[in-house]
Amino acid sequence: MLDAVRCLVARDLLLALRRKSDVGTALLFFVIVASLFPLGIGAEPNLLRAVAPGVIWVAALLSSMLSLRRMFEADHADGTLEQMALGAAPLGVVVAAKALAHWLVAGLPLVVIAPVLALQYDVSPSLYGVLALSLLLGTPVLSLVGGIGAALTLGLRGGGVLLSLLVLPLCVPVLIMGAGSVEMAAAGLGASGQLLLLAAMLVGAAAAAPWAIAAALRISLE
Amino acid sequence: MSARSIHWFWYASPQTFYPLAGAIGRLAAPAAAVLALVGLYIGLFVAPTDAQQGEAYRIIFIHVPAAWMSMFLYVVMAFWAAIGLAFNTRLSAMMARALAPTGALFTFIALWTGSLWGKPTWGTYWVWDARLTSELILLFLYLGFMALQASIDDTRRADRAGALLAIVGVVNVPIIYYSVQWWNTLHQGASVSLKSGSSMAPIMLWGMLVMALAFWMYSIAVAMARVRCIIRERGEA
Amino acid sequence: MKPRHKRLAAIAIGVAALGIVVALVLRAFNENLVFFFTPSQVVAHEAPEGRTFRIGGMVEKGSVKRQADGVTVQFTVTDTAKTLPVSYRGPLPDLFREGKGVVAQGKLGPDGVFRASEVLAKHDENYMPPEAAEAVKKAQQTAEKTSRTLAK
Amino acid sequence: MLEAAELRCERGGRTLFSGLAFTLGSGALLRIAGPNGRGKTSLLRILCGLLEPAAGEVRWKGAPIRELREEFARQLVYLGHAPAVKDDLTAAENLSIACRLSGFPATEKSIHAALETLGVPPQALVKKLSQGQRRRSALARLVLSESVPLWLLDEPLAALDAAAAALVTGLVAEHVRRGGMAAFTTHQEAGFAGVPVSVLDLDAFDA
Repeated sequence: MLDAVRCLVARDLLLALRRKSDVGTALLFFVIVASLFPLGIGAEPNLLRAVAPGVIWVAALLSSMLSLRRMFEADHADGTLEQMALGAAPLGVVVAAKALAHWLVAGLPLVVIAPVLALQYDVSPSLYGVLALSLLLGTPVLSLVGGIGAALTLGLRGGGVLLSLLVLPLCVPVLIMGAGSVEMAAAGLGASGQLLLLAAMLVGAAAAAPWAIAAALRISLE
Repeated sequence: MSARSIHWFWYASPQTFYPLAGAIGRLAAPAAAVLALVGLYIGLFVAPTDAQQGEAYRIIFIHVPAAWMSMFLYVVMAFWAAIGLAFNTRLSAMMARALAPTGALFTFIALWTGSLWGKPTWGTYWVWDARLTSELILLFLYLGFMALQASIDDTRRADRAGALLAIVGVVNVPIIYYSVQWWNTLHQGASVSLKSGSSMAPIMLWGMLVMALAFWMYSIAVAMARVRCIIRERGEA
Repeated sequence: MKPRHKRLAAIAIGVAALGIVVALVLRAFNENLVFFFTPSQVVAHEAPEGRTFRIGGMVEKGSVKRQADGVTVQFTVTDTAKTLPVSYRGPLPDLFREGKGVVAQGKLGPDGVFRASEVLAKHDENYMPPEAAEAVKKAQQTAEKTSRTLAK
Repeated sequence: MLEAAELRCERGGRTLFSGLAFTLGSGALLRIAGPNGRGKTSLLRILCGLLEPAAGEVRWKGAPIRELREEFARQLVYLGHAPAVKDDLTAAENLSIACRLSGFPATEKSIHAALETLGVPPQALVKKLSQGQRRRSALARLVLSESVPLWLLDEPLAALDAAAAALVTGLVAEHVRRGGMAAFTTHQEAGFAGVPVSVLDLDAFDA
């Protein structure tokens, strides 16, 4: 069972490595969206500092939406998804591995690059830690919850927009807590309350989402 | 299979449920109209002015029952969806599909009347506090459910995919309900609760309960009409 | 693994996850997660200084004073333990009353006065006709008097 | 032993077949026949558990496959319409991953041997291969699946030249002679080196 997880994660990372443009696009999207805000709302430093957590979090959310569709679509098109459903490992474990791989490819780079964007927004360096930690806890939840939407909209016409419509409302609590933690820290208050809630969401999503993704995939594969 | 169990599942089949749905609808629709008239009469003419809020409070006769129904209908919808998914019964999936638009309507009414109420009493149409935000998410969940079902051509897949989404979305309902207790929100607490009873004058409470009953009847009537349409659409009448 | 063992493992994971989630949520609720701060928290320097935040509490009775310019209002917000002076320029909501709930957004000035940019009235969940409200007030006053008498 | 009991299949509101029943014992080879759109692929997908039948059930050694799930999946090889190979991986990588996921890790040497048997260059990226070679690289799995009792093959001979088709029929015949079982769909008649083929005509179960 663990071998299947290792195998799938390694496979998806290898595929991402051979198709760097896919990974690059999502990351570039994140950077560009976050860079558009100062142009749109003006470069007043106080204003930028105030909106930075929200903007970076929204950009991260949109960027991981963008890459969600790829989680199962390609495997579905070439038939490998059926083989995974007929593999030796339970489908729940398989999709957990897929979500992990998605996060490693689409979520982790956002965590790494977020402090650079924070720099553009003149955010105090003392907040980089909280920002990165909140993204580290929050982005896996986006991959897990998003996986449910990706599985439900598999192969549908206009699935991309529908996927966002289904997943974004479910991700609102993550956004609120993620951006909230940075704001609390910026205000000099403890961010631990929000971070604990993010951790709770992560544990809950890690336990429940693979089951739901597997059920959704079975429905979509029929 | 014993005779009893056959009888029990008799109405689980769309063909046999179709006439029953018609009969229920014919009873519920006039009941809804009568109750709504009575409720509005109590609310607008009989119930006294509120000590704090004056006349503005009268919107509770629409707002509170609509908000109750918005959450309740979601739970009912998710319940039918789960039954359909677990036992593969076609009728339950149709019920879930029939309830969604009504639920979305009540969610919208709750948000809309709430903002009309918020302006004179709180001083703002909208604040991003936990109760209001989570109710807005509920509206998005209803819309997502309907959009997902509309975009899948195969009815079986549409029913099952929608069911899964409805079940996942159920986590939001307790968040809405308890948000006013968990956070310091601007929204006031519940006026009516099972534990501590009601903190309203009896006639106001009566008006609200009659309106709630009217909304129930309306939901039943509309759901039955819609489920009949779905049964015919799928050629199972 | 046999199906029975698998089911047991799944239940065990589910229960463990639920336990962790509940523990984390309970801990989180002991931290700051608030829509507004109470005057006690502000006085104890728990609220952010130099930034916009919200305060909530009751408008203290007899504290509302209108300045000579006619638009600036000063009042005190209390949570019965501590009080906080607030000043605000602008129209107040209808339900703004002495002795009633209020939520104000603004910044804390260096003089310890909260400069509100927005004032919202937070009403409670009680609905009753004016006569009943009067009766309740009287009953409360009687009860207070009685308790004061007893305290003496 | 694979057992199909009173299967009914509905797709898009239309009943494709109903009351379909058969058993597939050790050493049996079954050809599922019928014109396009009659439900050959759907039947194979029901047999491997990807598709839930509208009525009836499939049993493996007496137990319903719905309950066995991956226990059952470990006992079967299913090759569908799509070749199930990734364009950005080499043929050898694809095969190695497929074997690991189905719970039978294969050595590098045996993987290369299997691919060479079918005439596929192991180190070539799949996107550089022709359609026929892609199909062959998918079928190479059969060489490494001797120990898997049940083979379910959807159009295994499609897009293959005569030599490759002969190779595949040879593999299937050998598997059946060893005591394995196989079910496949195909349009063209094919000989299996003397192994008797029973035919399941879906037209007979027309609803």
